[in-house]
Amino acid sequence: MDLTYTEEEEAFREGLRAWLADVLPKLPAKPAPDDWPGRRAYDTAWQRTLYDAGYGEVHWDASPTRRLIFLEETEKAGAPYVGANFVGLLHAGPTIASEGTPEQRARWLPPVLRGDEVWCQGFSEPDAGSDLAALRTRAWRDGDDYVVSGSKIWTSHAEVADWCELLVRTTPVSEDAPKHRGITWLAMPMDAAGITVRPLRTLAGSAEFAEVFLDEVRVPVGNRVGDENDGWRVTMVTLSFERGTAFVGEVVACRRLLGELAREARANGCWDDAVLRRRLGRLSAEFAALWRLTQWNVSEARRTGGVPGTGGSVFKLRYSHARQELYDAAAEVLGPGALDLDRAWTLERLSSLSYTIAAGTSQIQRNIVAERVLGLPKGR
Amino acid sequence: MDLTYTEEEEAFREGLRAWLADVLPKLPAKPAPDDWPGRRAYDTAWQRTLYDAGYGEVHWDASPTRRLIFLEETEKAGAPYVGANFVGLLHAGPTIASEGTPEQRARWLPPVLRGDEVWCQGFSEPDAGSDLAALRTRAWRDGDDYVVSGSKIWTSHAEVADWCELLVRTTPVSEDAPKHRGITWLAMPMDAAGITVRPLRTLAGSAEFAEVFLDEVRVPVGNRVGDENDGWRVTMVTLSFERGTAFVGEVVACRRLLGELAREARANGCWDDAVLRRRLGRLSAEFAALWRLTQWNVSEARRTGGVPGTGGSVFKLRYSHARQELYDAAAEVLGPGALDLDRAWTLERLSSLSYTIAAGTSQIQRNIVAERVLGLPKGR
Amino acid sequence: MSAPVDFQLTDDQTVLKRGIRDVLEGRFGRDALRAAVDAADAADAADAADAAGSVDNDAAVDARRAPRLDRELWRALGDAGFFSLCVPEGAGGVGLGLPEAVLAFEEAGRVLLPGPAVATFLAAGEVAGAASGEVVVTAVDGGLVPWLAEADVVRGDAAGAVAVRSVDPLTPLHRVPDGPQAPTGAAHVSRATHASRASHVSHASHASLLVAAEQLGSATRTCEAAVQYAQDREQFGGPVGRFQAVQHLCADMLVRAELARVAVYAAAVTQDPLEAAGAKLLADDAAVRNARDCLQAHGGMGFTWESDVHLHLKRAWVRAGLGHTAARAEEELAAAL
Amino acid sequence: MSAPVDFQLTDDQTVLKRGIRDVLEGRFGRDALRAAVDAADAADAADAADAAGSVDNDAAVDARRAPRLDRELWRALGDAGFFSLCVPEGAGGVGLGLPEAVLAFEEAGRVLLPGPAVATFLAAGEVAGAASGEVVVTAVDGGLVPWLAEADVVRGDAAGAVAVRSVDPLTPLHRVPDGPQAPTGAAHVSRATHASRASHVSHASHASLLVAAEQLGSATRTCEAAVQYAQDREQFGGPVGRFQAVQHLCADMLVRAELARVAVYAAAVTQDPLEAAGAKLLADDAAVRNARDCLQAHGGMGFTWESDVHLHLKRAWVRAGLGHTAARAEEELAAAL
Repeated sequence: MDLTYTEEEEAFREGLRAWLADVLPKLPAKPAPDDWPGRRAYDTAWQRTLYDAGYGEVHWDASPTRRLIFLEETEKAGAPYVGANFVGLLHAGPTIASEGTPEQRARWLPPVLRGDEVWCQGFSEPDAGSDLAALRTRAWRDGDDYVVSGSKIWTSHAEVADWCELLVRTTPVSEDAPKHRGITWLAMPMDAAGITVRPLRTLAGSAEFAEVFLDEVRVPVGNRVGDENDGWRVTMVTLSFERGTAFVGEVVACRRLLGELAREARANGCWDDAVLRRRLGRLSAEFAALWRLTQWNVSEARRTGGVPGTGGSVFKLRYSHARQELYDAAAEVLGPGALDLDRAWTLERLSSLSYTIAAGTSQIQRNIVAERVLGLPKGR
Repeated sequence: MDLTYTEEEEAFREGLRAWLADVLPKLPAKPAPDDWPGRRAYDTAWQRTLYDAGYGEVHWDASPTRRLIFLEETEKAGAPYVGANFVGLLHAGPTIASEGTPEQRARWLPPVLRGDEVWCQGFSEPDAGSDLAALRTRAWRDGDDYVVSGSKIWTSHAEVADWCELLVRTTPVSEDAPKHRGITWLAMPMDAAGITVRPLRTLAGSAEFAEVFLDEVRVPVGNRVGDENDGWRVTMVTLSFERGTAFVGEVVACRRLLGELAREARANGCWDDAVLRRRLGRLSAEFAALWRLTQWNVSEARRTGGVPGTGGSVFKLRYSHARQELYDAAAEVLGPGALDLDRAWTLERLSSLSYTIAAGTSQIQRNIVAERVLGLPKGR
Repeated sequence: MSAPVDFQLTDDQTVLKRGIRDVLEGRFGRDALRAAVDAADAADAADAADAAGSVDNDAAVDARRAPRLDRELWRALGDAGFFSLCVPEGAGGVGLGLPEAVLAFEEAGRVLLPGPAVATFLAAGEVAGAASGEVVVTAVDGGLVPWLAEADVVRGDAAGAVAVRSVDPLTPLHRVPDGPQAPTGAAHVSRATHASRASHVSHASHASLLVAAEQLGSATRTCEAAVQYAQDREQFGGPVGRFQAVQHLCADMLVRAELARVAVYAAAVTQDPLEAAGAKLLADDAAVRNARDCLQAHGGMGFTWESDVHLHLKRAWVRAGLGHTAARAEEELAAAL
Repeated sequence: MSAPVDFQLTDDQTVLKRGIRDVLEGRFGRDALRAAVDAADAADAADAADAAGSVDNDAAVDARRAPRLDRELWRALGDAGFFSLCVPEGAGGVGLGLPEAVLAFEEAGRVLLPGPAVATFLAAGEVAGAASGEVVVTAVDGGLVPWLAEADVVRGDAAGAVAVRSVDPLTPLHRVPDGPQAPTGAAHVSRATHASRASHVSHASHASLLVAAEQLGSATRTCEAAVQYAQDREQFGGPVGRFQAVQHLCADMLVRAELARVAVYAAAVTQDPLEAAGAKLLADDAAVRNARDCLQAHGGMGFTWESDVHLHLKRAWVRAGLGHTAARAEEELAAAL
């Protein structure tokens, strides 16, 4: 067990810090939350800046420790988030890198790294949430194209994306073809005819997501990654990636938020409330441990040579609840201020309500832990 | 909604209080916990005293409010518990009263009321806990007898009981005879040949329960209550009775315990700990509400003219957890004293560990609430 | 022979509760609720546009267009006797008691009725016009004032109150900066009649209890909504309500709601301030946690603006800050042990 | 190229952990555990008989026959290098670090090893004979002294200590009445060498961490036991482990244990006192709550004396009172925010 960094890693960290200190003050003002073209431009410009400085590929770096350092330092320095580049860098990109042909990798990966192209994700459907494999969006072959009809939901950046990593059903569910078979992974150009994007407003009042309606959209067969009907396996590569390192920055952020909360509590007098103070102390232990769990999972993933496995479910289960508890504690510290949408905490608290639902509800995560990690019999 | 008592009820309460004040000081010393004959003698003598004073039938009183007052006042006055008379008065007795023939009622009920005979319960089996209907103890007809072989577990007072209300399987489980059918209710004399009682020690170190082994025990057919193979229905009468008013005294006891705990906390200084103080305050609200829920359920039962229904599951779910939380809070108040078996709290805390398990685990209770009260589809 | 303790709704109470539900659902059903949310939303958007175009000063913030109170609905409730339920018949009221009041407020909480109903109800018989719904009364409560801009009468000292962008789209809020955290409806009574000290205590206690009744209504509603969704929503080849995880979530919601119910009803019958504090504690818990669990049961669908779950959660948060907070209730209950 | 951050057990550590598990399971497997419980039980029964036959005085209470420490086991552990794991090789020890120590204590917690192992371990190199297991060392800790009657050396001021009938049959306890609640292994060192102040702090922190490691071992074991039982126990026509309610109980147990694991391991690597306090907090929680959930998963069977679940729960309760209590850990962590 080793938590010290090598000289190389420390050098990487120092270089990154110096670079961030130089480049962050020069960034333009952040665009408004509902200015989607502005957000795309801001986020892709940041990715281009990273690329030019040699950090463009850091999410795909062979060294998970460097990824960890990158996420830690950028969060601490207040650098922009991955934003509109999220799907390209952390979902579609890794999938194409792992499962695509050399031609596909050459076509799609460099524009993602340079911040030239933005991807969105078309997985969830209104009737296939937790049960993703029950998706119904159909695709049938017509010459060199797939023709796709159906609808997708919870698609971020759909308004400004160039590509959509799309899961479609190419073989209807039957006795011979259970639902996990018969799914195919396609890269759909978002400017194709027949695509309608409708913003989806969340309880936080914002339109972070969209619904995407597909009416006989033509996608070239060459845009398929992996074999026809093998899309579930292809997708799983992406999903376990998502549950692995995707939260590193967020744990760092939570530890920062906890510090801010303690400062606010000391300032407004509620630090004298032992109930609250001890609650913050406990959360501090939780997030410290979650940070260690991230390092543990990353170290394990490197050892097994692959993407993080089921350890991600353990992490996500605890993290999502701990972060909600953090905002509940924040509400106690803020008192009536917790009802004020002009306090950033309030909007973040609302957003945090999705943490135990999105990317697999806590109930689904517990099933995964019970069956895949603990080896309990298939649930009923 | 009315929480005032009638003049009659108040008169009953006053009379009971006066009688308790007179009779309780004259009681002999309590026997040691492992002195089973002594406990039987003490408990049955108390029932005889109640009987002679006209309170013997109070548990079967048509007025649930009088039952409530009786349980409240006896608990407050520190009167003996129902003890060895529990099964006779609250399980087997009501079952026989409801389902027995006139001859059976005449034979078995008066000795219970007079404290002459003690009953125990032979329901649970090592392999049929939560799934009670899966019981395997077999009985087959031989002339005018049933011949019974098998084993029972969690039987209180088995060493000193005269009778055992026994559930046996008279028809093997099959396609035509699902497990809930084929069960029969028998009154087994505990002095019959072939019965072996082995004390069962609990984690609290005491032997409150026993295992009962049955090796070709002969039980007259006339001891059957209800029809052959109809024992499950017969039993359900008893079980819903158990979940209804059985906890009245315990809620009163918890409110007394909470007061004692507050006194101890004030004396030992930990009342200054806001975390603990507020925890006790919350528990006070919980037990006050549980007391009201008891009154609500009893009032409802009287209105519907029957035994308490599924409201008992709601009560038991919250009560069993709240009582465990009470002992957890007590452990905080006692500090190192919580590790001392000479403090009564410690043994009670250990006993309370069974509350979320015995008479239907919390998991089973939630299933009952979900399916029978909320109407959710049969679980899987 | 007189009646034994009967802690159940009387037939009259059942009829009353049903009648109030009919009035509320008729006047403020789901369509009206969503229309009110849309209107509040449009006002908020207009404010945001204003704010973007102006320097940030207090006057601008104060000018924020809050959701409009539906005066017609308010008068209709007055006509139905909602506000005058506990006003003596001799004074033109319905002449019923606190138990009937909690049943009415339970129904109000169920439909997420907007407006300072508790303050107006408690002012009926003291503030002219409150009973009929002509005059809208609000109160300073724990540093917050709901519906300040819309109210005709404000009880308590709202001097220096600053508008807050409220998390609940249907409850505009002002904060009274650094003021003493006066209990609801108590202390300084301005633009209204003065009342005795004992009346203040019972005002405060009744206010907490009526807010608790609203929380109870909301907790019951979100429990029902979760059960309904669990029956309708199909995943993995059948309704999600057949999964134990969902079943147990719903069962725990029912337990919370039922415990809050008996606490609220009993406190209304006994009028014991401690029972009222306990009822508020349990009802806050039930409303907030049931809304959370309801959202969880709904999965992604509960996270959308179009779902009503978040409206219940946000209102429950606001109500938890009115009357007895959890800390205050716990301390009062502990002190009495 | 040097190795990157590798927060996983090294091959050597895996071998060491496996080796310690083999020694412990060989020397103190389930049969030995139950034999020790039976022996303690018989002693307790004899005490009870004595007490019944005598007037109740302190001398009688003090004379209670505590469970005997298995000196042979203790020496065998000494021979295996258990107590001298962190003693420098030059001083005759194994020369390993705190990370290896927490692995060893995790295994000790797993098998419910009786005896003041933490105090003896921390005394190795300071108290002659401790490293070899010849001399048994205990310490006054938060008003409690485990194994006082059996220990050869007591660290801290145990004057006036009174025997307690311990809830854990395998941990005899004395209480030091009204004494200052000295942190483990610190402050007054009697019958032993004195150490520097800095060493006291790290002693206290290390003691908490090693107790936390024991809690981790217990939490892991009870999680495994619950899973095993859920696979074996059949109800309603199949293993109960196929029910979501049981699955989710077990999943939450694993999450607690794994969070405690990384906290304990990381604190051992960094030797940061705050991380040690946090590790104790999470490990206490994991051990106590996993034992409770394990009992729940076992149903009635877990409530019997014959089941080992209660031994884990009782020991977890004792350990939660040693070293950092939850309140102390939370306050220290909060103060550092």
